[in-house]
Amino acid sequence: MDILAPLVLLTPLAGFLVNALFGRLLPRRVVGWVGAGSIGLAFLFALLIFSQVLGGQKLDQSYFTWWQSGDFNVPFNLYVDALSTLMILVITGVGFLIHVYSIGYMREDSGYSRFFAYMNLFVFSMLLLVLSGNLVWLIIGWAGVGLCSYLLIGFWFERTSAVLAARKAFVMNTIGDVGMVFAAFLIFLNLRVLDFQGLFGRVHQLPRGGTVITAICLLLLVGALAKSAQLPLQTWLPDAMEGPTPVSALIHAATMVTAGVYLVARMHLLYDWAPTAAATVAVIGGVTAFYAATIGTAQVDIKRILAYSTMSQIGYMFLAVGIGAYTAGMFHFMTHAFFKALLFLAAGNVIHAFHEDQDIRHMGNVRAGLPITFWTFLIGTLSISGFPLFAGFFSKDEIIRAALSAAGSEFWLGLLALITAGLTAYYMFRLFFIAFGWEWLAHDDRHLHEALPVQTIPIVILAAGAVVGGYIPVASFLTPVFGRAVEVGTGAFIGLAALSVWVALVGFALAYLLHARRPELAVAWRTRLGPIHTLVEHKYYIDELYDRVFVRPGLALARFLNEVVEPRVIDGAVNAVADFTLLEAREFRLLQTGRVRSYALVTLGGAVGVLLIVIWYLGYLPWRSGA
Amino acid sequence: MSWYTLPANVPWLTLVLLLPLIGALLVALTPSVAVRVIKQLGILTSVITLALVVAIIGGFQQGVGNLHLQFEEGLQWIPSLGISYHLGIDGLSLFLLGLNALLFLIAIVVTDSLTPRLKEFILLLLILEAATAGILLALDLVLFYVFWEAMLVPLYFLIGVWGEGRRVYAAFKFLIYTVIGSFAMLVAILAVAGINFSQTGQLSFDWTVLVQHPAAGVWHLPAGLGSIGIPQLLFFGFALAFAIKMPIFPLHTWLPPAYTASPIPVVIVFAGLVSKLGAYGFLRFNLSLFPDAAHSLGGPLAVLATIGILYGAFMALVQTDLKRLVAYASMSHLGFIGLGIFAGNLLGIEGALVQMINHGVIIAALFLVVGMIERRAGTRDRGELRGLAATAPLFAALFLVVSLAALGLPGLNGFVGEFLIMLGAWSSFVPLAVGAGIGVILAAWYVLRFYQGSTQEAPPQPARFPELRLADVGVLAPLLGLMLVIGISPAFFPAAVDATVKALPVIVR
Amino acid sequence: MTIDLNGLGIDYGAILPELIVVGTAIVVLFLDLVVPPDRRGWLAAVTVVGLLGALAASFPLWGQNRAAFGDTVVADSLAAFFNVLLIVISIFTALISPRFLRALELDFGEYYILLLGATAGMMLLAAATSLMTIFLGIELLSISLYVLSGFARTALRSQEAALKYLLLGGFATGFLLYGMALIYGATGSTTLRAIAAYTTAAAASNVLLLVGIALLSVGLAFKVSAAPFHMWTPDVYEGAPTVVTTFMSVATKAAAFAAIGRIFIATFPSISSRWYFPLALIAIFSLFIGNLVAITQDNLKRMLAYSGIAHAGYILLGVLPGTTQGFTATLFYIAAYAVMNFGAFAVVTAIGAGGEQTAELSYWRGLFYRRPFLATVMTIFMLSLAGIPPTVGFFAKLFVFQALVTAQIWAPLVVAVIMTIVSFYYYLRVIVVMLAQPDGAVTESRVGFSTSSVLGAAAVATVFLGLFPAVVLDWASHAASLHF
Amino acid sequence: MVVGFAIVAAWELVTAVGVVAFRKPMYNALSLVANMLGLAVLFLMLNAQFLFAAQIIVYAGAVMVLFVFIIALMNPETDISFRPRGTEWIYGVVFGVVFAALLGGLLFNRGLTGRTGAFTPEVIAAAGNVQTIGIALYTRFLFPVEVTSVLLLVAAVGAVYLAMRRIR
Amino acid sequence: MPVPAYSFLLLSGVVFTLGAIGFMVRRNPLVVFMCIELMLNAVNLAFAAMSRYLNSLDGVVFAFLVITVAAAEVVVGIAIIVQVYRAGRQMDVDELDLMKD
Repeated sequence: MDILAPLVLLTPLAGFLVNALFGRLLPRRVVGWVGAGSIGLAFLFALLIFSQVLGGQKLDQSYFTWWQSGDFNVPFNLYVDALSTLMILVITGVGFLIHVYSIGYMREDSGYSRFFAYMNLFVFSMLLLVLSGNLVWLIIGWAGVGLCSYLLIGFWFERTSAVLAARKAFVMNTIGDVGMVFAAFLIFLNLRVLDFQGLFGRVHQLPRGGTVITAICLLLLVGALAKSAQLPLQTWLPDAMEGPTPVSALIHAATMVTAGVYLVARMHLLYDWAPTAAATVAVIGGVTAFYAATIGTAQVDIKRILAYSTMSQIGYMFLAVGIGAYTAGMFHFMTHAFFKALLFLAAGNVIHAFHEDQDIRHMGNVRAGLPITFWTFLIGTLSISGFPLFAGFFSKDEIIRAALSAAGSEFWLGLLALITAGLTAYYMFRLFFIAFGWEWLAHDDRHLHEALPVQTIPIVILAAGAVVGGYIPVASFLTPVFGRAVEVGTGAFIGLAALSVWVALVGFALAYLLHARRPELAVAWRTRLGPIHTLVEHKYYIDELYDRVFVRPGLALARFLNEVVEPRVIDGAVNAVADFTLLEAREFRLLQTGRVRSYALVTLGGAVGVLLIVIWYLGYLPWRSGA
Repeated sequence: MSWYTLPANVPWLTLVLLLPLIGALLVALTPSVAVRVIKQLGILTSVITLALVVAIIGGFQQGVGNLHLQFEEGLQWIPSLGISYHLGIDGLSLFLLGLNALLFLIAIVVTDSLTPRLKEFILLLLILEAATAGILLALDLVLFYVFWEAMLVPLYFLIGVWGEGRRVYAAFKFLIYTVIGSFAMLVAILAVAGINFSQTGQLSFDWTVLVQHPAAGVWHLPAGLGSIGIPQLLFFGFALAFAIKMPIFPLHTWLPPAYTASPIPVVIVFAGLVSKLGAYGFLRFNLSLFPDAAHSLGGPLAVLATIGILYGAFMALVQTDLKRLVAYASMSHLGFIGLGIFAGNLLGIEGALVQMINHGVIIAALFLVVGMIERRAGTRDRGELRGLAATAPLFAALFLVVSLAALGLPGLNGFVGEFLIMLGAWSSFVPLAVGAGIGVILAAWYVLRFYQGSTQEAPPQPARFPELRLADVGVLAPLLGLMLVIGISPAFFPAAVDATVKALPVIVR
Repeated sequence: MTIDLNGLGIDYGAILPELIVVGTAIVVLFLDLVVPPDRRGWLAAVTVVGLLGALAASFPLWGQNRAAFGDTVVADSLAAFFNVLLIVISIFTALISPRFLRALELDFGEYYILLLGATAGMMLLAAATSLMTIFLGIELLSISLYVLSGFARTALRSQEAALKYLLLGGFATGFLLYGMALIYGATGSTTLRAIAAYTTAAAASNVLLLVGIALLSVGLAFKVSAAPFHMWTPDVYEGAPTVVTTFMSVATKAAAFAAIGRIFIATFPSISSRWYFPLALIAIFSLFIGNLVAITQDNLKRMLAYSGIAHAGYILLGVLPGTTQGFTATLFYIAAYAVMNFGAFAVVTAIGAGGEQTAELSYWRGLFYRRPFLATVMTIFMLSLAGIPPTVGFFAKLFVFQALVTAQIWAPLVVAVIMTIVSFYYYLRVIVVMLAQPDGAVTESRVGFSTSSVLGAAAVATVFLGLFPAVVLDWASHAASLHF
Repeated sequence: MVVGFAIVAAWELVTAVGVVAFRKPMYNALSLVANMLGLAVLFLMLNAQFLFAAQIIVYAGAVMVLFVFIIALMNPETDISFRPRGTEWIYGVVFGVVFAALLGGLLFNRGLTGRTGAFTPEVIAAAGNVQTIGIALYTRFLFPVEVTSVLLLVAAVGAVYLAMRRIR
Repeated sequence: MPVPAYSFLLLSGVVFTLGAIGFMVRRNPLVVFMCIELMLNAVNLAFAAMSRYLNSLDGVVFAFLVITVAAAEVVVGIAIIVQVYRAGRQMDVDELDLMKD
């Protein structure tokens, strides 16, 4: 296993190197298969690791030293347990499918090799993130995925909008990175360790719920929020949809954005030790879930809707890990990876079919043109909406149940989650009915074509996952990490399940009524709740708020410094001294009149001065007694 | 590194000083029309020097020698005043010496053969290399001062003669600033020796001697104006020189004009190396000779350094001239170095040390990039540059790596230094570390504005920004290599400097 | 009555160098009658030979302490030090003179006679230990220099310089003499030894003595052109033939400082508290005025004149502590100043073989490309004057500053430091001008062999002493140990 | 004695003022002569016959005659106005007065503190004034006198060079 | 009753100052030169008086030297003045300001 773990890492890296260095020389198909193949290989290694982990093995192996001075000793070590295994399986597995899909999806693009290089680099960083055995290397992977997300969002760098979106994503992620770095500082300065083993061993030296541990957890949370696009650092994710659709599927749905969840789960010992921080996680998760869902109801860009739903689903996961239901959180992470990747890829097909038009109102009649896409998308929708027996049903239910079954504030979060479930069903089916509607829409002259098999096959596989994923016994697999999940009585189980199903049905019914059956009602309603609707449509104006509060003042300050402080104040003082010197020089110069008599005058003056000093010494002057 | 041991009876460090001078002599003897010969001579000299320095670094052994100094050479110079020719190298100067050799090689390589009066240009560069090497090697305060001043002259001419724009103004401003500082240092040097003389009865300017008896005492101002600690006073004398050279806010206003006026080869060594010499001086003298003062005055200086980080970052945000932008970026980075130094603890100082190397590498690379842009696009104005990546993807890729290193992306070298520095700062003064963190975020902002603004978005039609030639890549390659190596596996660094830094009086106290 | 010549210390060996110099002057005087006008270069040769003889005769004086002629003159290390210095300067001057004089059609034998006379006066001044001999030495060198300044008889500027120098010199001599008179009245004797013996700490309140010292210092400060008694310097330096300026700008200062050392440090140590303050003020004034006004100069000769005023201030700083260490620094500084300033003026001379306007800075544009050798050595001298290592000028300043620090004299030190910073401006300005792109080619005559060798020697010395100052420093410290 | 001194002193002051104040250079010269003669008288009072002689011969005799000749030679009646341009002269007078005041104030009522020597008037009278001086000049002060000779030589050379018209 | 020494000193001082003032007031170089002579005379007076009151010969000798030197100086000085006169027909020191700042 101490060989396998590096292999998992190195194969994508190799793919990256090949594509980055020689990609422009290689034929396209080679590039594509190198990119996808390296991930596939990694997936195989991951499976091997999985088998060994099932056998109860773990790994904490140090490979080389990163920095060693005093007791600050940071090695490069890999840490493999059930949690990281689950992560690498999903990353490589889903990642492989998406790579394969990309072979078809990106075939037209000029930056073909660049794309695969970035994607492989991303997978490498992501694996590094989840395999790293200490905080420093976790941060390195953390920043690596941020970088790749930046690169891929700005993949079409000739689009200004893409460039800006990429910059936004990077800066916000940097905020998160800094937070994590600070958390690492606090950990090291208080526990003198940075690797997980030592950390988990010493956590309990800190006072439970004390300031330090809470601060650590909150700072880590900052990182998690930035990466997972949770309130208040969520604004970059919708813009991130500027990237190619496979990117949205892999990075901004399945894997990277869930890194925050992974972080909290990985650090669960710390969060267990800091209840306040954990509660914060839960609250943020719940609120974000609801917040994003509401926005989702009012968007018309298909990818943005999916983005908000991602945000919302991750909110669920945060809620889960926040209330200590780590297994549930990771479970939902897995299923979400399946159906969200599915949804995005399917959406990608549709977008292609509609010539890069992403407005759902311009779409329709997909079933005729893209049958596979249509049915798989439907599966994904059902799964995310939590319809019984679909994957999403189980995972989401577990979270809601955990929340509701807990006493105190979590209960209200549970209710919120329940309502969100309804909203989810509503906006997903709204999307479905409008975009994939039965009846022909405005322009009927279009001949839609189904995507290539290389694109559809991965979707089908994912669809299978979205259906059966719910039956995978993740909980028991993760038990060595999180211990037993709380068992609930069958009665409660049935009751809550029924409840959530009903909620989902309500959402579905509403969507059907407003967007399939009687669209005019939708118009009427929109006008009725005009202000609320605009508020939601504009994402609660949070982007504008940040722009006004942070960006513009920052630039204004910079300009002020550049145009006033530097030249006038600081340099002004310096120049003033110089000018004064020159002035003095000119004045002294005036003495030199060229006339002998004035020279003699000065000389005599000097003599007088010297005599005065003598007199001063002799004490004839009042202000000094003779010495 | 102690991969091997070099024969002891060879004056290695003197060779490091002499080689560039010999090269300069040869250049001086070549007729100025033989341009290629002159340039090749320069390259040859700096290559040999680099090889020698690498050999020395390889032969350096961790924690060996009196005060961990190795390759020591001592000769009487002015016996009656206790001034001696004393060279030595330890963890503080080891890698800077390597950086010195590397950057001068790059500078000479990128020198355009069409430069007017190439002969004098190369000549001065080589002399400058000798002077900077001397600064790093000198262990006698007067000797150090001699090199410190000698460095000014070539720089002054390189800027004042071969510069662009308001070059004389810039050169003179730089000169006066520096001279103000260095004379303060001169007085302090004399006072240190004098105090040591009154304490021990031995008149000596030797660092190894002075570091044994840190100055103490209090100076009572006349007319009962209170009293000042003499160590603090001397500390200030040295600090002024080094703070101006670094520069530390608000003593930085010479920097933008000087960097902007300098030709690219000069600004590479100027920004890449000379600014670091100030930081080196802080470590070598302020923290060693006046540990107590370093503790009492470290705080204020650290505050200034942090202000410098943020100030430089904000200024860089709104510059349109790329050179100016990089100049302020450099100032911001140097703020980090200062912060690490004044944190005054092991990690902070080691972070500062490694960050010195990183900064040298990164800033040199950034200025190289600026030079390439200017040579190809004919302008340095950010407003006129768009979409260079469209026609020069390779250029964009390398530029990207440099930018990422500059904004301290984890996994590249910038992160290593900033991480350790902020960690050190955090354990000394938390708010400043937070300020530095904000600086990191701002860095991401302005670097991306710089990188994206110039390489991305739709290129002007027709896009005609030529792709890099192999030579350009060859020049950037070693820097990029260092960025990756130091970023991924910097363990060799503490392995070499740990003992020295641990032995610094400021840490021992 | 009988006259016994014993105990009068009649000892011609002690003044052998001076005698040789004077003898050479007389020889030249007679040769001048026979040498054909176009062969006057020979006179220079003879002068140099004679001076070399004097140089040889000076070395034996090293390490001795021979008071001669009733304590009016002494042969000791200090005298030897200055003999060597002055003779070398004078040899160099003689070497660079012929070309210049021929260019200005001034090559008359009297030049060398007066040069030797001035040299003799300076050597005498350096060896003088009595008010009389000091006065006579000053007069001897002054009168020679009056004439030399006006040596270009047809050039009005030269004449004006001579007249200004003469009148103001006489004026200053008046003060000098009055001071001597008062000192004599206060102590009853004119030999420094007796005065020193008579001056105890109690003399600190002796009015006559103090006033005498005050007026005496006025006279001496005038000779070293220290502010505010410097007014004559710029005009005379500018007007006098450049080669003469070259000579007097360094030699006069050096000799006068020898006298200053003997008077203040050797004779009046017991009342140093009395002369410290005025001298400090004079030094500070010189530093201020010299450095500041030099900034505004566009004529190189004037600029160097002001820089000379400033350097007088630096040299004076070394006297302030009144210690051997301080005076050592002074002596080293004088030597350094002699080398570098002579070099600087010699370059002006070499250029000036063309005509008058050549001292205008604008004329020096792009000199590096017209006359690389001259420009290079000029650069070295400028850097040295500015005090940038590795040149002798740096160590000169370093030693002076160190003396001040050791003596804990802070205020003048601070002024000196600040003014040094100012000085960088005008010294480096010259270099930049020389490096600037030349506008229009100017045809130049070649530098003669003797001139270029002198310049080369000066430049090499400037750098060499900047690298290895120890030797000269030891000599200086040996020569500086004065006592009666 | 005192009376004599007072008279001569007054004479000195008057003539000195004359040197400064007369408009015509010739008058200045003549009053300088007068001043020098008065000084000679003072030398006599001070029992310095040798100086008396020297003063008369060298100064009043040679030097002033030279002055007068030169004036006559090149300065016809076209005289430069006495009052200089500018205001320096006022400061000059002021400074001068201050200087005189300081000097006077410092010197007033001060005895000579110097060690008195052996050459009392009696001794000198016994040996004869001029002899005493002469012997002193060629014994104790031999060296200064020799230097003076050199000085005269150089001065002569210089003066001749400047004065004679010669083209190479 | 003998004349006190300081009276001679005072007299010499005043004459000296008068000479100095003259130097700054007059413009004819010859007259200025005379003023210098006046100052030297004052010095001589001081020397003579002192040597008288101190019973030592140095003063007298010194005065003698001063006289001699002054004579020499006058010769040179007058030569220069004549030369200036020839070169520039200038008998006014104020007109001699070719060189100034």
